[in-house]
Amino acid sequence: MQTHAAKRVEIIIEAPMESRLTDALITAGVTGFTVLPVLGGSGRSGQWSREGQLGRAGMVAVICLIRPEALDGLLQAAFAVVERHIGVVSVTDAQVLRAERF
Amino acid sequence: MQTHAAKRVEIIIEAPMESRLTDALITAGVTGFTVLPVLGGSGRSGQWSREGQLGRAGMVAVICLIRPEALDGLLQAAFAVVERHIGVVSVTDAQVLRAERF
Amino acid sequence: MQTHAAKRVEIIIEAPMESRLTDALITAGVTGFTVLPVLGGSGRSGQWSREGQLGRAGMVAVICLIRPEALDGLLQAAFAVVERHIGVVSVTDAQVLRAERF
Amino acid sequence: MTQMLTLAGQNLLTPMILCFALGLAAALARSDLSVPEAAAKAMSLYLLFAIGFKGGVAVAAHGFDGHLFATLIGGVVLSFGLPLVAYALLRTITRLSALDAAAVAAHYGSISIVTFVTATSVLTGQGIAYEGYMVAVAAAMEAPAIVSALWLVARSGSGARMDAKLWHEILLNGSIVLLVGAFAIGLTTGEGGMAKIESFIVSPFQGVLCLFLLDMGLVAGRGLRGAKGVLSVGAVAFGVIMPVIGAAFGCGVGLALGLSTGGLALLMVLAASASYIAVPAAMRVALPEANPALSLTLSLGVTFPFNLTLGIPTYIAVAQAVTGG
Amino acid sequence: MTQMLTLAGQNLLTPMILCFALGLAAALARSDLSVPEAAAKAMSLYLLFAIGFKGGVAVAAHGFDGHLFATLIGGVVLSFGLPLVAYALLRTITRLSALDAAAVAAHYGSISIVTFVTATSVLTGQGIAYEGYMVAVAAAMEAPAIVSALWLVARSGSGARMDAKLWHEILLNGSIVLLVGAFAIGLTTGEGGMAKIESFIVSPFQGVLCLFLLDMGLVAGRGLRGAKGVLSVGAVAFGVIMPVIGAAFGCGVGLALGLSTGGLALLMVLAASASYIAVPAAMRVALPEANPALSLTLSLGVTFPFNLTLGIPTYIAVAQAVTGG
Amino acid sequence: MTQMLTLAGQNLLTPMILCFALGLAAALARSDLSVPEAAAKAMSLYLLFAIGFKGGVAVAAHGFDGHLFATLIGGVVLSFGLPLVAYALLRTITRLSALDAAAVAAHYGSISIVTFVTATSVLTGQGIAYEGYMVAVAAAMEAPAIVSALWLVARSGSGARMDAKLWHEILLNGSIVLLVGAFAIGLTTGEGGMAKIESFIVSPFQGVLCLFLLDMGLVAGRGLRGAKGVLSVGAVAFGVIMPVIGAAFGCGVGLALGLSTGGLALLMVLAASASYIAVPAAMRVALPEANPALSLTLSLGVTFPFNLTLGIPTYIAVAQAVTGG
Ligand SMILES: Nc1ncnc2c1ncn2[C@@H]1O[C@H](COP(=O)(O)O)[C@@H](O)[C@H]1O
Ligand SMILES: Nc1ncnc2c1ncn2[C@@H]1O[C@H](COP(=O)(O)O)[C@@H](O)[C@H]1O
Ligand SMILES: Nc1ncnc2c1ncn2[C@@H]1O[C@H](COP(=O)(O)O)[C@@H](O)[C@H]1O
Ligand code: NA
Ligand code: NA
Ligand code: NA
Repeated sequence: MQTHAAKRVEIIIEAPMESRLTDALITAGVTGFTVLPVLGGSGRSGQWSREGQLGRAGMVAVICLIRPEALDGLLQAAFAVVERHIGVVSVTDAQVLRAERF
Repeated sequence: MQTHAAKRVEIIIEAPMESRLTDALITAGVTGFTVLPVLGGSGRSGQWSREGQLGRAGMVAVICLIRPEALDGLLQAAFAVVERHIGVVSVTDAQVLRAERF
Repeated sequence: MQTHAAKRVEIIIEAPMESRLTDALITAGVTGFTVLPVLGGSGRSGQWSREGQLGRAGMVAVICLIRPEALDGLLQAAFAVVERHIGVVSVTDAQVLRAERF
Repeated sequence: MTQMLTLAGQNLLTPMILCFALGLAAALARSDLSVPEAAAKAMSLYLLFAIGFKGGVAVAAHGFDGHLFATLIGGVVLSFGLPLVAYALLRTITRLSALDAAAVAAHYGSISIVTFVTATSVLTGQGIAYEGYMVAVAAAMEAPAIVSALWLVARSGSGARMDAKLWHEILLNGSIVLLVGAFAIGLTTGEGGMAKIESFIVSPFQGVLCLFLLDMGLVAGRGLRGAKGVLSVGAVAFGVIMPVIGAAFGCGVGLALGLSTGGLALLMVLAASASYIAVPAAMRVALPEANPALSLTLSLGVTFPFNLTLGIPTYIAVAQAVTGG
Repeated sequence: MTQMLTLAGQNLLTPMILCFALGLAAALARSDLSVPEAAAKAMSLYLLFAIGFKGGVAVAAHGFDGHLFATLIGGVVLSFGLPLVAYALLRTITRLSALDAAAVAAHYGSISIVTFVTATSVLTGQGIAYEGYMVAVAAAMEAPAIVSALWLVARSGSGARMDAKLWHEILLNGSIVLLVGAFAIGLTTGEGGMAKIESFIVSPFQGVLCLFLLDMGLVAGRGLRGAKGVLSVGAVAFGVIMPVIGAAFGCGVGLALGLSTGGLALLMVLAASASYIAVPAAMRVALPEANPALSLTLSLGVTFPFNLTLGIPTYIAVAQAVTGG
Repeated sequence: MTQMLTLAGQNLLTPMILCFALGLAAALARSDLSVPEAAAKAMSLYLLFAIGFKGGVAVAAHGFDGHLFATLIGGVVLSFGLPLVAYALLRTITRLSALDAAAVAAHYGSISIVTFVTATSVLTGQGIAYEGYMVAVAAAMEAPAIVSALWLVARSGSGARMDAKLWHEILLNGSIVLLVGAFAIGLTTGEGGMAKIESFIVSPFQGVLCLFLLDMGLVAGRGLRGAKGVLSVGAVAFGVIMPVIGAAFGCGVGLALGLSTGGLALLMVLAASASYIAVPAAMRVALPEANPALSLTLSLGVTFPFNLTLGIPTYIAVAQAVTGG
């Protein structure tokens, strides 16, 4: 089937920063994203788990499929938000169906 | 370690369509898939969140690792289901361990 | 923006094996990983769903971004754990921001 | 009229309504107050189980009074018929496409079980009895509206996806199965069964309903916030007029069936209320091109609060007036 | 016999059993009725806490009557021994591999706390007293069966993974810790503690159990649906015969220990029931090549409903007959 | 002193404290016992709603006694002031950076609603009355501490991110909105509202608190386990000294305000307790470079258990001594 080149950006970020990140993405012209829950993890700041936690604890994963030419704008917007925060940003090459949607 | 070329297909689709999609995948000969929960997201049809929702609201992410030659069959099957629905389908090149399992 | 080559490893594994896997990853020198919940799935051992389950039933997805040169060590460590178990291990090429963190 | 307003006033100042208002206000003010999805679903399971079980026990106590089947049929007829009325009204006072109008119409032919539960709670508070089998009627009214809506769409030429799998999903959706199942369990075990689980399903009922309505308020508020521009003035007007029309039809059918005061009020409530669980899921499958935010915002953001505050006391007052009860 | 059937009949028509049946039927009919994972876990925490606490308070009230330790040892011996019986039976009447047979055997040597909880509920309903420390016995019987099963596997030459980490996980698994911890808390705080939280852990108990059994029914039904072809006739026969054998062993041990009627019935129930929480997780780690669907479907889909419906009333009747209680 | 120890002893042997201890022990022993996130959040919604509602009903019953606003202001002053004290203490007895010290100080100026709830429970158990509006004071004391901490950071030259969005999040965070909203609902519906939902929010309250404290113990234990090396001796000392200092300030302010014995004890508890919900989230946004594990482990792993066991009975005893109540 006909597919189109795209970039898949995955941003793992602290839950209290989620809305700041998605607001920044929208401002940067991103047309869509999906937020996945995260159960736990480990990094330089130690190991953590969502279990039994209260409040906006923990992290979330934001996934964003975009046209390759929009990547740099997105990364800049994302970086401005995550810069001082823990979390990871990764980019993979992808192909998408229905490119008219992006 | 020895790895084998594969495709990683990620389909983000409305929860009420999940079983239709997975049925179609199985019919198309897909041997395995994994369903991840989705917390929320944003797209052309607006922003949404799973919190406090009832019923089969929201979306899920279906991940499918397959042999490269099986990609087209899978995409066709998936497309027939998602065609008229909101959601995104993306494909990434991947390497898998234990190809005998796919 | 400046990005750095990395590998994104995704390991879908039975929940009771999660801590064994993450312990093995840490022993193998992995500096970070993220655990995502899984709702259900299908494979050679049948279809399953998390709904209504008790105990450490079901599976989880462990995502690990690492430097390319660390891949083989990670895969060996992961393989030792998943070898006799159901589950899938896949690797994708990725780019990450802030490589100093890995 | 004064009496109605007093009733409305009383009704507005209950913990239940105020909890809904709190949720609505919190969501509109963009507070991060939220009820976990699992907790909301658990509460809805509890409410469905409790209301179904109580209905069954009531029928076991008073026996089938012959009206059960007639009322079931009356309810089904309402559910089939109301979407046609709703559709005609929508096409008249809004600019919705045939597709969107049909999707909305399906929601209004079907019912909102939480509105029903709240109404039973108000009736109990006022000491007005009602037929225990009304929960079975509620279950029977969930699905037929979907058929009418799809027929409207088919007639207007667009393609709706209606397959056996969807039928199966609609008829055996979780709410219906639990409601009818709990009714059957209550019917079978009767007062003896009730004695065993009364302190679980009766005493904390209103309190759980409060927290559940808090969540409904939050969901409705989030919907309204996101729906800027989705709802036209005509659509909002529909959301307030349609429940009144539905209640009027319900009143007519209920009178013809000879229901008690409480039963009549409940049938009006069922007819006046709009689905926001089963029908939305069915519409996503059958009419994916219809705008889901539209139906949900109308049913949960406009009609639900209208019924909760003004509707229920009005329908009860009318039922009392016409039955002389 | 007639008495047993009447008891079975009574038992079958309780809200609890009917809720299980509703869940089973809904899942087999492919309804989308479901209980969120978090709600199911929350209910199991509640039930474990309540049953453990009540047991502790009962022991605090009646004092240790010396039998506690003897009964604990009796339970442990049963848990060690029953897998050997189960294994022999499986290898005789089914074609399961040594590995699968051992994995299933581990489940049957261990216990199902929900079956236990349901049995205490039935006993309470019939006014039959039992030793409060039986919950401690239940906790003690969870793990030993795993050891026997792994020994069976080691003997047959396959490799089982049994390391310190797994020991730790088994002995400190959440259910055991909560059950024993709540027992200790009940023992320490006694009637005074009970007075504080009685309206939380006593009154709504049976109702929560109903919703929990609804979920058990759903899970069992989904398992059975997916298990087409997994279960041979021999395996199903095992799922019905083994609990009876287990109960017989439990009866023997309980009589030797001089338990009361209720205590004897509960030891039979523990011996007759099969684990579906702790043991499955342990087997996934220790015997990953064993088929998990097989054990779970047998224990939850066959033996659990058997015990719930026919088993419990039979064991109680037998306990009454042999103790003259 | 003896009396205080007896009180402490009584307090330690309640189901609530023992549940916390069980959770702590289970987590430290690496048991996999855990409470699902959704269940923990649902219980916290329940507790906030119940405590807020009860406070509102109490105020409705006794009327505003004029002290409400004075006490609110007293609480706000404490919340603004205590971080300065905490910061000075931290910089003296620990080697924390200015940033980390400010973040920890924010937690200690704010309050822990669970400590507050537990204290009301102990007071009720001892038959000591308190002002119903203390829940409003609790809500008012959540946020001001954050401002002081950010001012401390700004003064020390580091950059804190404080924007309108964060203000909004802090002032309208879910706990505050629910607590204040439930208070308002209780105030509006009064005894009539209470009668409707009493068996939901009063009877099971202490039991829910037990399970909630079990979860708090689990979370605290996991934190402590992961915090090896994070907590210095000085930090732990701070976690025990600071609540006593806070309580002393609370006592002074409360006496000046002329609070009742129970109200004084509660103001001491509020001043002595440290936040672990609202403030952590705010700090992650405003001071991302501060170590979150440090604050949370101190507040939940050291100060919370200290207050729960020794603190609350001491504060009550002191309040009784100084008010002669
Ligand atoms: N290399 C990595 N791969 C995947 N997730 C990571 C990685 N490093 C960090 N994370 C996630 O980001 C969180 C914070 O990381 P850190 O800032 O290193 O403490 C961790 O708890 C993980 O959930
Ligand atoms: N570009 C995208 N990247 C990631 N997820 C997307 C994207 N576009 C849409 N989605 C997801 O698909 C849902 C429906 O999208 P839409 O059909 O554009 O409204 C959104 O709510 C997102 O969860
Ligand atoms: N090809 C695949 N793509 C994605 N997930 C898979 C795949 N195969 C297996 N899985 C996941 O791994 C689980 C166990 O697989 P299996 O060992 O084949 O039974 C399944 O239930 C899925 O969640
Ligand atoms: Na209707
Ligand atoms: Na057993
Ligand atoms: Na404080």
